[in-house]
Amino acid sequence: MFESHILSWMTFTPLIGAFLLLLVPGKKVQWVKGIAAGFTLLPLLMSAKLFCAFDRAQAGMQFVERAEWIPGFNIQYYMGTDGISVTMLLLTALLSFLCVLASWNIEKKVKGYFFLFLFLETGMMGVFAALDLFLFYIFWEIMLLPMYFLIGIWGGIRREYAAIKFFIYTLVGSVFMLLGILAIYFYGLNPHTFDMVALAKQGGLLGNSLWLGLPFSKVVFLALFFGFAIKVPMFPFHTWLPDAHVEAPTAVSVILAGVLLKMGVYGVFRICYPFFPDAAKWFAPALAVLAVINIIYGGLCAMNQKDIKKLVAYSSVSHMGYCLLGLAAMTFVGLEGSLLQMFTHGTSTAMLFLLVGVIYDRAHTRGVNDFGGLATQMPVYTFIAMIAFFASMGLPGLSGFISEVFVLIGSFNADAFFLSQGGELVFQSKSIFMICTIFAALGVVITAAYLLWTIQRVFLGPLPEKWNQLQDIQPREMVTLIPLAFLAIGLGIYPMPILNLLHASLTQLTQWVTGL
Amino acid sequence: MENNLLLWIILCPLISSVVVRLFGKTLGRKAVHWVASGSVLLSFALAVTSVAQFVGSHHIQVHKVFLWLDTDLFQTWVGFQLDSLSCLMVCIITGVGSLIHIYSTGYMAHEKAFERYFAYLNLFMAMMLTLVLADNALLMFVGWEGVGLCSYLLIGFYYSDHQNADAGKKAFVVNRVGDFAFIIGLLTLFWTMGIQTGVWSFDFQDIKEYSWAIENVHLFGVSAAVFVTLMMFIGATGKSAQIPLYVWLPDAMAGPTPVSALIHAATMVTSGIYLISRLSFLFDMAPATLHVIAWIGGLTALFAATIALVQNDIKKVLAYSTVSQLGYMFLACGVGAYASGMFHVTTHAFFKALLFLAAGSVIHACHHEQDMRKMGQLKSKIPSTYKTYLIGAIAISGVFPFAGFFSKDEILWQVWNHSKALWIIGLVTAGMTAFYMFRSVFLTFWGDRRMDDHHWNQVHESPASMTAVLWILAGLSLIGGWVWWPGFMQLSSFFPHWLESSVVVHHAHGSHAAEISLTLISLGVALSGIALAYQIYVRKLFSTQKLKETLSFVHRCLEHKYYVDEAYEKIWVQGTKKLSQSFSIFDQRIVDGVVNWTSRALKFCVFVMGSFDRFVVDGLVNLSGYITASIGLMVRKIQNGQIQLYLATMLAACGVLTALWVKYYLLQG
Amino acid sequence: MEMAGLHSYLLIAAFLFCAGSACVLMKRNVIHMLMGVELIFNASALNFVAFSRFAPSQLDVFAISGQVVALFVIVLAAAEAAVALALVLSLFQMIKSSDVSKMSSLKG
Amino acid sequence: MGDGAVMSWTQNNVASFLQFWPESLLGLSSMVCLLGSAFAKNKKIFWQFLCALTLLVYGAHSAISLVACSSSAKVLFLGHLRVDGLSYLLQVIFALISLVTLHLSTTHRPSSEHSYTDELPAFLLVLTLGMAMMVSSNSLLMLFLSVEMVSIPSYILVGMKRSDVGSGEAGLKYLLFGAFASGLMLFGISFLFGAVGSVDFSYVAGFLQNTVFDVQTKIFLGVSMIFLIAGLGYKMAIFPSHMWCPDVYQAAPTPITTFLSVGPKVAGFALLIRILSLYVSPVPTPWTLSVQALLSVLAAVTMTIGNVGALAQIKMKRLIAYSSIAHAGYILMGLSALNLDGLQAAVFYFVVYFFMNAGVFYITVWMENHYGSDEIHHFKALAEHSPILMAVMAIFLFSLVGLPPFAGFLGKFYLFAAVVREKLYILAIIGAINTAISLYYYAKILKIAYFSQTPLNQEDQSETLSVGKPNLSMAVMTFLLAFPVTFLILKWKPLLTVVELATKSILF
Amino acid sequence: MSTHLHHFMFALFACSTLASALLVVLLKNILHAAVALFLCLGSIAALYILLGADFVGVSQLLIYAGGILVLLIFGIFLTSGIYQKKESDMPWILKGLIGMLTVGFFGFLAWIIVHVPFASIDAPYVPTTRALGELLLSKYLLPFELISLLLLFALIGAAMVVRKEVKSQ
Repeated sequence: MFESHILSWMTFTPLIGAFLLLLVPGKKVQWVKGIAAGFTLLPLLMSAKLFCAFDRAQAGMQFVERAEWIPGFNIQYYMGTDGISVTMLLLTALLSFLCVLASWNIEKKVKGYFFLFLFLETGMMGVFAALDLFLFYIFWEIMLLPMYFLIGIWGGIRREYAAIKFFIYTLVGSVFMLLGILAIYFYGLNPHTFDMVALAKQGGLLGNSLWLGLPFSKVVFLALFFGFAIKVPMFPFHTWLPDAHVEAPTAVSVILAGVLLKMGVYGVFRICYPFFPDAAKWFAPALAVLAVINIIYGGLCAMNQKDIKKLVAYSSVSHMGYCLLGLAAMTFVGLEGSLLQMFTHGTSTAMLFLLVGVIYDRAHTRGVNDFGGLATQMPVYTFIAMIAFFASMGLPGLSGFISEVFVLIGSFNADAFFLSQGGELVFQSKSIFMICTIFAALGVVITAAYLLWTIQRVFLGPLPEKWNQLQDIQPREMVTLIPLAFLAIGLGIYPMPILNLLHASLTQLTQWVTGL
Repeated sequence: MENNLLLWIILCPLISSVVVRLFGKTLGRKAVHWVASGSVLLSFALAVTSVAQFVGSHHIQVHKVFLWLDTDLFQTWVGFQLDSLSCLMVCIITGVGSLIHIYSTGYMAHEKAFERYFAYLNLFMAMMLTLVLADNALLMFVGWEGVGLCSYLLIGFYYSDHQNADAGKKAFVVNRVGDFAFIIGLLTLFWTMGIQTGVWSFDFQDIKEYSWAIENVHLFGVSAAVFVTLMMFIGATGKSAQIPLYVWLPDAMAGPTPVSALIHAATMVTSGIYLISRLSFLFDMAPATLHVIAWIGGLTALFAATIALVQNDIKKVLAYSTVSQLGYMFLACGVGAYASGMFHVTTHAFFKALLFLAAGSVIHACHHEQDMRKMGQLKSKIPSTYKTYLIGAIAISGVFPFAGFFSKDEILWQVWNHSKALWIIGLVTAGMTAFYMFRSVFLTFWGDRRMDDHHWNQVHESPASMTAVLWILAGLSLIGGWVWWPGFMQLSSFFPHWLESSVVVHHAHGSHAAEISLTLISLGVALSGIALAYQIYVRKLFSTQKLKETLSFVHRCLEHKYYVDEAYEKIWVQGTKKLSQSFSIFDQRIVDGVVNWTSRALKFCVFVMGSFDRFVVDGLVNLSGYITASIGLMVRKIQNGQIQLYLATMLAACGVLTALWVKYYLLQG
Repeated sequence: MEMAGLHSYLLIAAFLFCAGSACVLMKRNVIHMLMGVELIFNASALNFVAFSRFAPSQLDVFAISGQVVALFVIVLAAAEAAVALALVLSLFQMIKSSDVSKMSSLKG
Repeated sequence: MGDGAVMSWTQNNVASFLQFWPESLLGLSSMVCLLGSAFAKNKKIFWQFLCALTLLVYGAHSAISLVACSSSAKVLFLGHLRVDGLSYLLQVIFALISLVTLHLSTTHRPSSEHSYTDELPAFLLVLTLGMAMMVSSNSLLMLFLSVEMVSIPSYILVGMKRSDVGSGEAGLKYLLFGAFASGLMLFGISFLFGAVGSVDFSYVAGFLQNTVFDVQTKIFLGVSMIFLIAGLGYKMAIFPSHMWCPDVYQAAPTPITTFLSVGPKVAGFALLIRILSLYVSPVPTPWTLSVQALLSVLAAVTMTIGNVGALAQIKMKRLIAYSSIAHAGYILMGLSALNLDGLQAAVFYFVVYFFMNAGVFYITVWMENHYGSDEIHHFKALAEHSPILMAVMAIFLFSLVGLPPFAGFLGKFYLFAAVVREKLYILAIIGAINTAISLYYYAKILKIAYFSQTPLNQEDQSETLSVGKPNLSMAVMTFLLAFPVTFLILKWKPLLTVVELATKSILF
Repeated sequence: MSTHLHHFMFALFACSTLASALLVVLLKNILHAAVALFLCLGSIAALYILLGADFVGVSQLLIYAGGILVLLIFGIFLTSGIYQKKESDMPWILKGLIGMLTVGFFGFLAWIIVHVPFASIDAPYVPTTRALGELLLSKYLLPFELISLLLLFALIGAAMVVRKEVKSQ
């Protein structure tokens, strides 16, 4: 009973918690926090159960729940998970719990904060678990509302601007997505359906029909992709991200970078690619170029930032470029790297944001140049920060390395695949992927440069007078960081637990997409 | 042959590293010393055992620990292998490493952050061992980057000084540039080999077996073999401090001296040569690359040697000397003499470690004074250090029968067979090496006392833990070369035969007479270098001051290391920063600007709509008023009634809509 | 085209309509504008009556339905005029003008 | 014309009157209220009660009829009325919006100073009757008459606010605009009548759809349709007849604005649906496509004007005016699909729109009660004072944007679905962009309420302190309205069934 | 009525309708315009009678000319319109634009009207009063009832609007 509904439980437990919170008097801050922590811990425990019970050998959907919702439109309550989404569910559950802990020192409107936070978790879980396009879209949009308020109310100085920017950007993307979804519904399969699994199985939707002289499948692909690309965020739609990350409170930045960005890539995996393999192939070389721009451009922009949080935000732009490159490659290894990068970036960047939050709580500044020599004053903090920085840098032995190397291997191979496919591509270049990969690998150098420069300016050098009162990291903060640090190291050494989850589903997806 | 010890060779220092880092402060200094050094000694013991097993079984020792990466394309294990090449490296690393750990217990006796030091040093050992023991290129890359990380951490060990932190960063970033090329080379190899043979693997065994396939593939206008090896060589130049990526090594002297000895002299910097030797079969397929390697190596050797001539910091002299010696090794590799290169690696590990440690002992004695101009006459105060340093200097200068002689001579002999020009470069470098090494000996230990009394009285010989290590290394520097005698000596040479199983060994051809004469020439050059140094710095035959003035331009050039650092700073560092600034501005102004402009444009539309009266209607009114006035009619203040505007608009819109509709639809259909 | 035929009436109605529109759109006095509205209503009524005579339905019982509509139009026009005048007077008490151009307190 | 015919007509009329009792009740009750409020002023509460009771009875009857109604429509009064599911459904909405208006007028503090509230019950009843006639009118005469029946009392209501220049001015403007527009519509009707020769809808439809016209007649019919739509458009506030909307909404008493923003608009759309079903046959022909193109252009322009116009507004009612224009555009977008989906989507949207718009007005009235004006910056004080009600406001606003999980999303989803199904992608894209634009001004309200850091000004602060608890009945009503807006997503099947029932008898 | 007389009468009233309608637009003095409107409405009534709609024609005279117009003139008096000889004027450019708009509109309508081939039949003249009376009470009973209700509300409403102003003074 429980196991067959585990996804619903995971999704809606936080919501139950949220409404329970409403019953608690606002003055009882500890109760509020306790309930929030409890109701994010439950999904985490369930996700552990999910991790154990997940059948690694099965490619299809597991833990499927299906119920008629609106028969007229053939809308279903259809939840399920496969290798592609299960890792994201785990990540979401983990980060949500850690973020509640990280939000412990919120003082303003505590109840509202945690209410929205729990609400947000429901939205995120739902996105990863939904298998009905309609349901997916609803969860996708539901997330926006709490996010808007979380940034807007508990954010920094320019929070109004950041919140509305985030909101409008994502909404623009998602309305186009909605149109795409409707087009798929009406012209995808007969009888009309929102069933993502059935649509994916069918593949090659919309056939060769034209719209205004353009191939319709490509137009719909691009409409959907646009919605996802904004979320990723892909150059040139990324500018909401630095603002939103900088202004958002720490935990929200973590969720933004750790989970929300992944939804964009996840959407491409789940919807764009299997539904429109041909359009995907046609677009892939352009995507590769955009991905490389993301990597290089994000890295260089990060280098110039004076605000640590903004720097980390731009580094996310850069790192998500690897996800996109892996996607573009359309080879098994590339896709696997992309998925793994989603997970590893989720952990490493979450660490970075948490770390920035720790220092901001103490020093009330995030200027890179305001600091220096913290290694002397806060040795433990520095030690953990180093792990995060190096994991983010993709140092071998830490988690980021494996995903990046997978992406590079995958995309390096991709030219051959595309040449063998022939057909119509955006660029007719024989070695576009190889060149892209070379530039992407160059991104590793840039990443190292700006991260090391940051380390140097923040942690090394002489300690300024004004910081010699700074406290080292507290146990509560350690609790939020240590699990992530363990993941960063553990997955670098032994990534198979995650890779095993992906394997079967990804093999199937690759077959659908490439037809090989 | 399965051998579980291999993992433990690495795990010993790794576990110790973790333990020391996390619990070092609680354990206390003594315990940390014991744990850290003990673990490395244990590792050494295990290494020796494994080597013995290897020798005994004549089989490569392997240990597949667990499946690391598993995709549908390839599988990579965390696996280790011990063949003759790695035997050599492992012995050097654990052996020299143990010695340096022991030395460090004395050298770092007063360091506050001792646990950090030993943890990182241990971690370095683990990483270096991973590098040499890895049975596949990806795992090797883990070690490859790992040693870079440790190097970074240890160079910046005294991080509260910005310069040191800077040096660490520089080392890491420059290494990353090399790594970038390395990974590209690796990917190309992987991909080309896979496409050609269907074997998708990073395992060295597979690469060795199937890499023949890449020779005939063309990439970017050259053979894939050339491209791959070139990229890997660039990777090697990063790690092994060759032109153009050598700049980090001199700066890396910012770290504690034992670190310089271990990482920046004996082990890590030689991993480039290790890489080339490991893949020697590949490099053999790419003569063009070899050519490049030889010239880069030769030029680096000469170039660094010239810089070393004028350095006053004792560690800087050794650093440039290291760069120069590494150039020598690449020179050897470039002419196909991988084994000779490895031989030099071995001997160099002994004598350069010795030199660094002795220099460290000097510095330790002089209370962290590194400038040779402020030393002098120290031989009486610190005799052991002096003697061992002298042995090291003789060894590096290539004087028979010290270790350096054999390796250097072997290289020069191989080079002679390959290219005379390179041979001359090598020879000149050898002379310079002898000169500047003895310059440092004379400046430091001989001549006048240039130290004030107060300091002079505090100079003391280092503790036994340090001097003992020095003596052991001195011994090795003496006998280390006796495993590969010059061909004309007709003695059995153990070294090349040992390596034959894992490295391509080309035997030099040529008459004994030629070999003998060349040996004598090089010996002569070395001795004359020493003599020259003696004349200048002890006998004061000419004033160095005068020499400086006469050759002021050259001297300035050398003193500023040919301005390479400055140029790099200008071009790369500032260039990147400028680029990043302009990207950042582009991001704010253009990319984000488009969005903000759109919203502004929208707001402007709204504004226009909102003030439609003011601008359009009133404008029209004013315009008509103006015209009316100008034609002399009565001017009145005229106002507008909005409702009529609304209605007129409505009627007009109806008319226009109807007309358009009729035209485009009704008359069409 | 017959002189006193349907087309002529329709053209007269169209002219009335346009004249009424012009009146509404151009005149500043509200009452004058209302006169224009009356012209417009009359135009329509004339159309109805004309159609009911010249182009009656096949069902002859409805032959004069156009006239009925015209009657209703006339009555409605009366009702509207009454309300309009009431509003004009009420507003006149406040702004002392029946000039529509003075009525522009609502902007935004 | 024989006496027999007259006799049978009379019998038919008598029979119709028997089925017409709820409407008759409205009419009678409105007269009673009118006279009562004229002569027994101090019994205001009684007339309000009577009005509410009548509306409740009427609404309940319509609701029951809707659920119980058989598939076929009832034709009453010799074809003047055609009462079908759509009429019933919309009658329920009209009754509800009139009730809401009545309730708001009793709680609206600025209103209580004006005695228009005396006559409001009577006028509301007659307006409800008028709207009921609009949605079920089945002849050209009834079309015009019912529109006037809604217009004329509305002019009076808008203009009756004593000693307020704005109100009088708005009333007069509304009248002038309405008169001109109905003149235009009447002219169009006369053309249609001329082409067909009958006023009866069933006859008109049969004639239009079964006759093959030459081009000239087609143009003539086209002109009649455009005039009709343009004239009727002022009820719905669609381009090009939308311009009165901001002025009138702003100046009218807020309860009346509430009424105008839902009642006549929805009635106008219902009438538009009836008219379109006259002109357009279920089978797509070039003519149908051209009507589709026309409607698409109107929809696109309308929603763009509404959304862009709303961006710069600082007064809530003016903002809602523009927003209601935009929503008219969305509904028209759905209708322009000219298929059953679009029709159902539009009807679905009527219901949803009633709930969210009425909800927004409740909060606005509540704010006006406290701060005496409808400027948006007061929302900040409101959020401080009563966070829960402001949170409900957020729900309504998000629903207006069309964000899930609120009901507005479902409405918009169906609209877009209809459009996409008809492959009007460009229209859909314009709609999508408009949705994004609309977010900006709705979110601006929330931004002001929640995010702004500037402390409350003195005046607001003292107001906040002085004002006591919110009116209980208002709070209850607000939550009642918010409930379906929030939870419809969980199960909207029943509403969909109702909408299907309502649209079953309409053919496109 | 002979055809010629009919034609003559039509021409006469048509011309007077058009001319007086034009005068309503062109006259600046509102009272003069009211007189022109009276003429126009009367001519239209005559046209109605020519069209065989005797009852409508008479109603037109009674309600329009006798009722509405008087109402308007009262309005003019009450708003002191007679003292204000000329109303404030629109700039001539706007006037020109609106004029062009309306003339264009007329052209458009005329073009359409002229081109539509109406199936025109000439029905016999019959008295319509009785028929109309029967229709209003049978076929058009509902509209008849509704319009009476509407009139009631319009008149009482109008009275209320004005009354309040009187009271408030």
